[in-house]
Amino acid sequence: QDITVGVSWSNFQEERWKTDEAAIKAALDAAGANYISADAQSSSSKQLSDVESLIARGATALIILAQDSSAIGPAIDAADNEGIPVVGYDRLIDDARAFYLTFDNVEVGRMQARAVFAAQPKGNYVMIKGSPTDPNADFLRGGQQEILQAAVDSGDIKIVGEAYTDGWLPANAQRNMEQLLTANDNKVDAVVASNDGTAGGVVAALTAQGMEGIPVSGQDGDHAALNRVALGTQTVSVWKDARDLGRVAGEVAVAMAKGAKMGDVEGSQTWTSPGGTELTARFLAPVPVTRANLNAVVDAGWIKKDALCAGVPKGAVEICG
Amino acid sequence: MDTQTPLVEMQDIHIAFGGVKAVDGVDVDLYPGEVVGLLGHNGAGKSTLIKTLSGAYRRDSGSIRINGQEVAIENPRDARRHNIETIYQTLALADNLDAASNIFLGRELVSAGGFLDDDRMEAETRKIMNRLNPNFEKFSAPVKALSGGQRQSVAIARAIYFDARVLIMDEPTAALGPQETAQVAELIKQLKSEGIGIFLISHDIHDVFDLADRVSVMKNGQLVGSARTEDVTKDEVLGMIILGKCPPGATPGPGALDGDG
Amino acid sequence: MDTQTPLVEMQDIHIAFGGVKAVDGVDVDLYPGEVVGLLGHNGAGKSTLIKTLSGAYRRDSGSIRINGQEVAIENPRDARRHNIETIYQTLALADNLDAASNIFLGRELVSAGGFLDDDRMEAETRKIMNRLNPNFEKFSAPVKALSGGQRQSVAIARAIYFDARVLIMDEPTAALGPQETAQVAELIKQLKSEGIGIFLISHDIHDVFDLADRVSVMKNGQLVGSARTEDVTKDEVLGMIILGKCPPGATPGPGALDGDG
Amino acid sequence: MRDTLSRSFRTLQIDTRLVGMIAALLIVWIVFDLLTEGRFLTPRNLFNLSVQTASVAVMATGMVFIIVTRHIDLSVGALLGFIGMTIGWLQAQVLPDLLGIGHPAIWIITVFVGALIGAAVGAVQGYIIGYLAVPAFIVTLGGLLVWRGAAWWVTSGQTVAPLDSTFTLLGGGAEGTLGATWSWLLAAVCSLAAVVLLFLSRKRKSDHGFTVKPLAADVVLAGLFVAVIFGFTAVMNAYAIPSRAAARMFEARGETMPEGLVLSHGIAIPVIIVLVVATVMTVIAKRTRFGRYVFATGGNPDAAELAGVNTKLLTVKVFALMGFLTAIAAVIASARLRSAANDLGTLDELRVIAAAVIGGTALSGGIGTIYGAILGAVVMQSLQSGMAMVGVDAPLQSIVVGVVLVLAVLADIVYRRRTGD
Amino acid sequence: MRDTLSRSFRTLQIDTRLVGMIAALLIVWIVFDLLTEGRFLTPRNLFNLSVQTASVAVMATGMVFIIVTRHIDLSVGALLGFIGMTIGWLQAQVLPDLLGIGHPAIWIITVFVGALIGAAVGAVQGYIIGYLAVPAFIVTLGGLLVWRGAAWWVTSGQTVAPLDSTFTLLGGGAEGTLGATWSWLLAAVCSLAAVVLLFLSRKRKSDHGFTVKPLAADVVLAGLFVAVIFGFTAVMNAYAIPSRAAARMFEARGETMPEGLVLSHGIAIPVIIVLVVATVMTVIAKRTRFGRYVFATGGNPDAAELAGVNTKLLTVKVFALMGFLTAIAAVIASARLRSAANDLGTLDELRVIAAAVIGGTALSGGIGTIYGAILGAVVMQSLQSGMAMVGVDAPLQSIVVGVVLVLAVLADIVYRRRTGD
Ligand SMILES: Nc1ncnc2c1ncn2[C@@H]1O[C@H](COP(=O)(O)OP(=O)(O)OP(=O)(O)O)[C@@H](O)[C@H]1O
Ligand SMILES: Nc1ncnc2c1ncn2[C@@H]1O[C@H](COP(=O)(O)OP(=O)(O)OP(=O)(O)O)[C@@H](O)[C@H]1O
Ligand SMILES: O[C@@H]1[C@@H](O)[C@H](O)OC[C@H]1O
Ligand SMILES: [Mg+2]
Ligand SMILES: [Mg+2]
Repeated sequence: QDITVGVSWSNFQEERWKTDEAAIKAALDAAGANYISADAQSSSSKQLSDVESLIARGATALIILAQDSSAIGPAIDAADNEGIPVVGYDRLIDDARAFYLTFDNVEVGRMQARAVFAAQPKGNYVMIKGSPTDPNADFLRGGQQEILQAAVDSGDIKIVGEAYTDGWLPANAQRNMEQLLTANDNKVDAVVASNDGTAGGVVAALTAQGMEGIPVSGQDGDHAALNRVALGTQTVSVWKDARDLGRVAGEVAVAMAKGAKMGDVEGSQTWTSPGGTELTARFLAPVPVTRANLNAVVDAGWIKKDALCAGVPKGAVEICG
Repeated sequence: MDTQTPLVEMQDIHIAFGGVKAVDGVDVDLYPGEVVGLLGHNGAGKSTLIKTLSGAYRRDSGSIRINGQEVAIENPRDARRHNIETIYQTLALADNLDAASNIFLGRELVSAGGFLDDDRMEAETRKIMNRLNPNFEKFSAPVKALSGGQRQSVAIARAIYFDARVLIMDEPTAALGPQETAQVAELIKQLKSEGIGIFLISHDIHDVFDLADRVSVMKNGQLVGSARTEDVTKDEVLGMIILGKCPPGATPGPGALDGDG
Repeated sequence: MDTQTPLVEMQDIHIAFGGVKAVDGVDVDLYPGEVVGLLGHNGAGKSTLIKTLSGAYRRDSGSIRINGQEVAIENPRDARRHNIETIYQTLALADNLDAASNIFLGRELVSAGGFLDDDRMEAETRKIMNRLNPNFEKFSAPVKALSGGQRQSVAIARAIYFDARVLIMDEPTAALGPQETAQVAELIKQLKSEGIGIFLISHDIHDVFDLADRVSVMKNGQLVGSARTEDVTKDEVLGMIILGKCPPGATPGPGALDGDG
Repeated sequence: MRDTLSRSFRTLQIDTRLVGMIAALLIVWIVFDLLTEGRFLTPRNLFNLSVQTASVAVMATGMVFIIVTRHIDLSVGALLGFIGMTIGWLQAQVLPDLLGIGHPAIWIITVFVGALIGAAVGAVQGYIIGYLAVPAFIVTLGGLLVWRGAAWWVTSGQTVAPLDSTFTLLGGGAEGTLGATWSWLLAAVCSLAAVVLLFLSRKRKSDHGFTVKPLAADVVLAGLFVAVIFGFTAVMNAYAIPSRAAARMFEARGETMPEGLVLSHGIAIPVIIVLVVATVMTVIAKRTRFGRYVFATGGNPDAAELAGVNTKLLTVKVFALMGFLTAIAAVIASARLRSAANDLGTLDELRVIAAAVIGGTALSGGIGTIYGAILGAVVMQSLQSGMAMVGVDAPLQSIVVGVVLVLAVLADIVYRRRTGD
Repeated sequence: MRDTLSRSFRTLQIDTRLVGMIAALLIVWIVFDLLTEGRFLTPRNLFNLSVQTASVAVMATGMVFIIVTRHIDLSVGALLGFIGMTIGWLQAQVLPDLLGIGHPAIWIITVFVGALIGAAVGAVQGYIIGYLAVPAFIVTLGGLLVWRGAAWWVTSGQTVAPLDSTFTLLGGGAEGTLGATWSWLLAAVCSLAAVVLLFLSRKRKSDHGFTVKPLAADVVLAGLFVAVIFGFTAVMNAYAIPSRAAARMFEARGETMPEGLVLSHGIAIPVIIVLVVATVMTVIAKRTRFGRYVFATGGNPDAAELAGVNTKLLTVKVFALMGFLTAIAAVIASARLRSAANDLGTLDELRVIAAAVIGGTALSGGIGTIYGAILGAVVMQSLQSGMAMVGVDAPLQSIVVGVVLVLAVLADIVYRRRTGD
């Protein structure tokens, strides 16, 4: 029988999801399954409508990138009513009926802090958080705090400023950074920024003060950010190789559509969510990309060498020559 | 007539717009069944004065008495409560509504359940418009589709339908044709005979002499004087309007040219 | 006069608003130095007719000739290009601008660099207003702070300042005081003597007889008839307006009551 | 042909604009049905559509009054978010502690408090607009910022879930519907009411001696009403509840589902709410003083004031009503999602305004209808759902919606110009 | 005291509204300075503020014309995003392939193309508004949806960076400033121009025989102008370029920085752009036919049309101008971020409208000033930056901005009522 996998995206406006989509499509093609999708444009209500419509269009398995993990319940019900298996993609769906496939966001936060902390174990830290309306922003911030807590307690690290970034907008991150620099007379030694877009705003603010080069974190492996890593203006971009995630998601969805049990999925484990739900999950390892391992992104074909190395002086980074 | 309590007494009315004294200490009064013509050059303050009575403007100072009782007129609703009806120079109709809705605006007829009774309002409108302007036929069109004069008929109908005790007419016939003007004159005489007091603002001095019992003339926001129409000539009144010269037949006000000036 | 080419010939003008035939096949003409009075009941179609000449409305059909040449008048700019100036019944002033800006609107005086020369415009305005309304003083206030009559003076000033060949006046004195009205009458006579053709719409039949050489009377969008004022009496014209009855001294139009009807 | 049509419309005294809008909607539906190979016009999708439209439709009826009085309300989306968060927090974190989880009064208290907040916030905004004369655009733009910020503060950004189980019925879904029997009953009652009202009005007019349209016309009209009502009900009843969901419903009651039983969805509760709101709002607009004053004020605010309408107070009332309806919409939206997130209602202000305007409400004031706004909401939602179904990319979706919005209003303007309205 | 003050203002013929706005701004500044222990009113922060304001300020001047003609433009933020993406893509991915990386013509071509797109898009929107009579609210709401969607399409959502290095100078930053010497020179030229213009106008008035204000008054006014210009320049020059940034600048030129040298920032290039735009727009508003027609049309569109103004074409021009200014703002915004993302400019439409309205532009049309809009932008930005500095959370920031917006307009309304304007 025909397999149709419906994918409900939370928001396609951001850079990374196009890659996820290509990977899912490739995996489905390989399995001879159809791909249908919908984009909720950052609205949990629209996402519910989207899922209803994907089901109406004959999806036999669903992959859901939840806009809001707590608000996705009715969509899972709708799928469950029709006996359609669900893969929770990237963001947690706190429901045992969904298979959880992700890079752990708290872990991403930890990796960001770890890389920055390694480069700058002492001094004044600024925390540039994500959008106040995105629950992920607080997960990330939580992971960051775990790593820094000991150093904060010992007084090695002082968090001298902290700001949410409305809508994850780089321009807002830039303004917040400028103001925090002014407020601290530039006495800032490291910045933990929660994604690559905000890191871009932070670096622009630092550059105006001649402070580019102090440790700055990010995530997503945005091309502009990886270029900054090569240039030395950003320390780390936690790279969630969307192609792996997408490929695995496609494979799992097809398997489940064919009737496989969640527990039979390769690499799956039982995991208890922060909310106390027992989930069947599979975690992929995010890769913190720093100057030391930039070849990983090129080798993986994630970014072309000339895009990565644009403007990088000779001899600065190995891979750029 | 003078021994009666006046229907309306306006005393020492002042109103200014950001520095400009539009009305500057004016006294006028009006008795039941009387028509008082308000005259004056353009910008003399006539419209502004009567708007303080109709509630459209709030006066800065001065007092208004109705039947000898001091009243507070803060808004058009207060004026209506004292049965003061006004036909504004600018008509003031809701362009998107039909004639009936405009006539009954603010005083709609309702059925038992408290819901609007549009059918009855239309029926009443047909009656009254028939009397005022027999040519009028556009009952279900919004009034924006009416000509200037048709609109004026609607505005007049609105003011007289409800039992007014005081009627203010600010150039009611300016846009009307000769037939309609004659009808309005007829109407004024009839309302007068029913004991209603009327303030009539008009630039047509012939009309005013035909209809008014007394005239009050304003100049630059002040009263030049008041007179019974039988005590003065048209030319004397013209002199009051243009030169501010108060003739012997009139009671001079603070705006009168004093002495030989 | 009849042997001359007319300044304006409007032929078989039609215009309807979503079904309502406001003007329905009207012919009128105007010679240099002539005043033609347009009369008719409220809603007869007078304002609508002249708006097709001033470019405010686009006619549905019919032709307009200026000096014998057929012209296309699609908008107010076209009319101005033919030196047709209009004083609208609703005045049409930009309330937030001062008198000078309104008078020169669309035809501003500019300095060498192409920039507005506000000072010269104000100076000119002072001159012309002095002639029209000597009491006028509010030169730097926005016109919304003016009284009805003051605004009318500004509208008149605007129409006559630029060398008009055809002047359309839609009830120009409706809001004016006696003195101002007299001044406008003076003005009309003077403009006439300068060879300007004037369409005068007014409800004041006395005024019209004083000023107009001919009258054209409309009823329900059609022409009842046209006549030289010397050939008809006021009562006959009133009959045309009210009953649509064309007297012997007038040339009947399609809107005339025919036969004994 | 065209002439015969328009003549018969005139005889029936049917609003040709309404007919045009319905025709446009049908075209949109048919196009999507072709593009989705017959999946769009299924009972299931139409049911979904009806529920998806509900929240915006409720607000759009209030927006008609706002726009008719020459105002605008940019704050409804943010206010929906704030009210959604507040009532979510109330029923999930406050009331269960006081009353016990699942207490039957929870949903009532919640809805009541929500409505109160909505009306109060609306009244405050209306006061600033009406009495302090600050333009509505500014006040509600400020409101947008304030209430979106406030929505975050209720729980410091945390999404509230799960909501009270009775409350969530108000959002539709398999359990939140009338089922077949009650749906038929409702259809019968509505049909009867429509026919009776039609003929009562006919009688009243002829009693006053006005000319009435031919009896046949009224009979045809009544037939049309009844057909539409029953047709809609039939479609909703044709959508069966999936067997697993039905089984769950029986389980919840401690019964087991009889083998082979097929339950119908019937009309969803949010749709009933929309119908009630639409009816009440239409009566207010057409048959009450308040409604008349709303339209008079929209036509000429000064004239209305001089005619004795307290336009300031009216503004307060109109905005309070809008706030109240926003609260109802917040109930529907959060109940449907069974959770409340602080970004609930983001951009809804634009959807609601678009619905009202596509439905023929003129931004210049004085003109607008309730049924138009609801049809407008259905059109917008059909476009969005249809494009999602066809799989149009989101950026392209937003482009299409933008273009359609402009085209819809343009069509309306051309129509009005033609008919000289 | 109050009387003496207002009397001396009257003698100087100074706009008391302007004085009020400046006073409000100073209060905001002083409060933040106290809250940040003197860090707000430092040359550094004032420099930041001036650059942060630039993009919104440029658009706000165009929005004044839009609002004065009784329209609104909700599309500017999205259009900024679209133009930003397009010019980013052009200079980072197209032109380098054609001309070679770092070619000096890249930034010129880029800006030119951006301006062209902006003006063209604006003109199209203006055409639909002016000639097809669709309300601006609808057309630009549609535009918002369309251009935000289009911004995504340019690079399928990829952020473009790095941008051309000459281009990024237009965004300010350590290199994108005039430096001390040029700043002083500019100040001198501006002062001279202001004084000359003041006395020329005086002469023209007295030539016409109008009464002019006392000579002393004009002298004081001229002194004030010069003091403000030089004061501003001195503050900008007092902000030294951080030594590392200065060293980098020398490095780039292949030199090494002399020991102990302190370079000044001086006036930033985006600020110069704002000054040029403001001057040109003020001249347009006050001294050209186009500007006069904009205000006349705002005061009474019918009257303007009857007076021979082609109001339809005027609408096209006003929107094309807005589009052009949006392009300039897009250049500043993307150059400042040194990258272009498809979400650039999100919500800027609200900031821009708020700036214009806080600056005294009346939504009812016919009233507004360019300097007011720029002051409004500075007030808004001061609030946002100040709160970011104090560490106020984003949700609370949005609440404060919302409240201030309403209060500012309320104050303006009360002021106008007092003075009878
Ligand atoms: N709303 C207003 N704002 C400012 N000034 C006003 C306002 N209304 C009237 N004025 C001024 O007040 C004065 C009196 O105006 P008003 O309209 O009462 O005159 P009027 O006697 O009715 O004149 P007209 O015969 O022309 O109608 C005028 O100088 C006018 O400029
Ligand atoms: N914009 C419009 N839309 C619809 N109908 C209109 C419009 N303007 C005028 N009419 C109708 O056209 C007819 C002629 O109106 P018009 O204003 O030309 O009359 P008029 O002769 O100038 O009357 P008055 O003496 O009252 O000014 C009237 O029946 C009026 O209802
Ligand atoms: O990857 C990030 C995602 O986790 C967050 O939710 O939204 C911003 C993205 O950058
Ligand atoms: Mg008056
Ligand atoms: Mg007329």
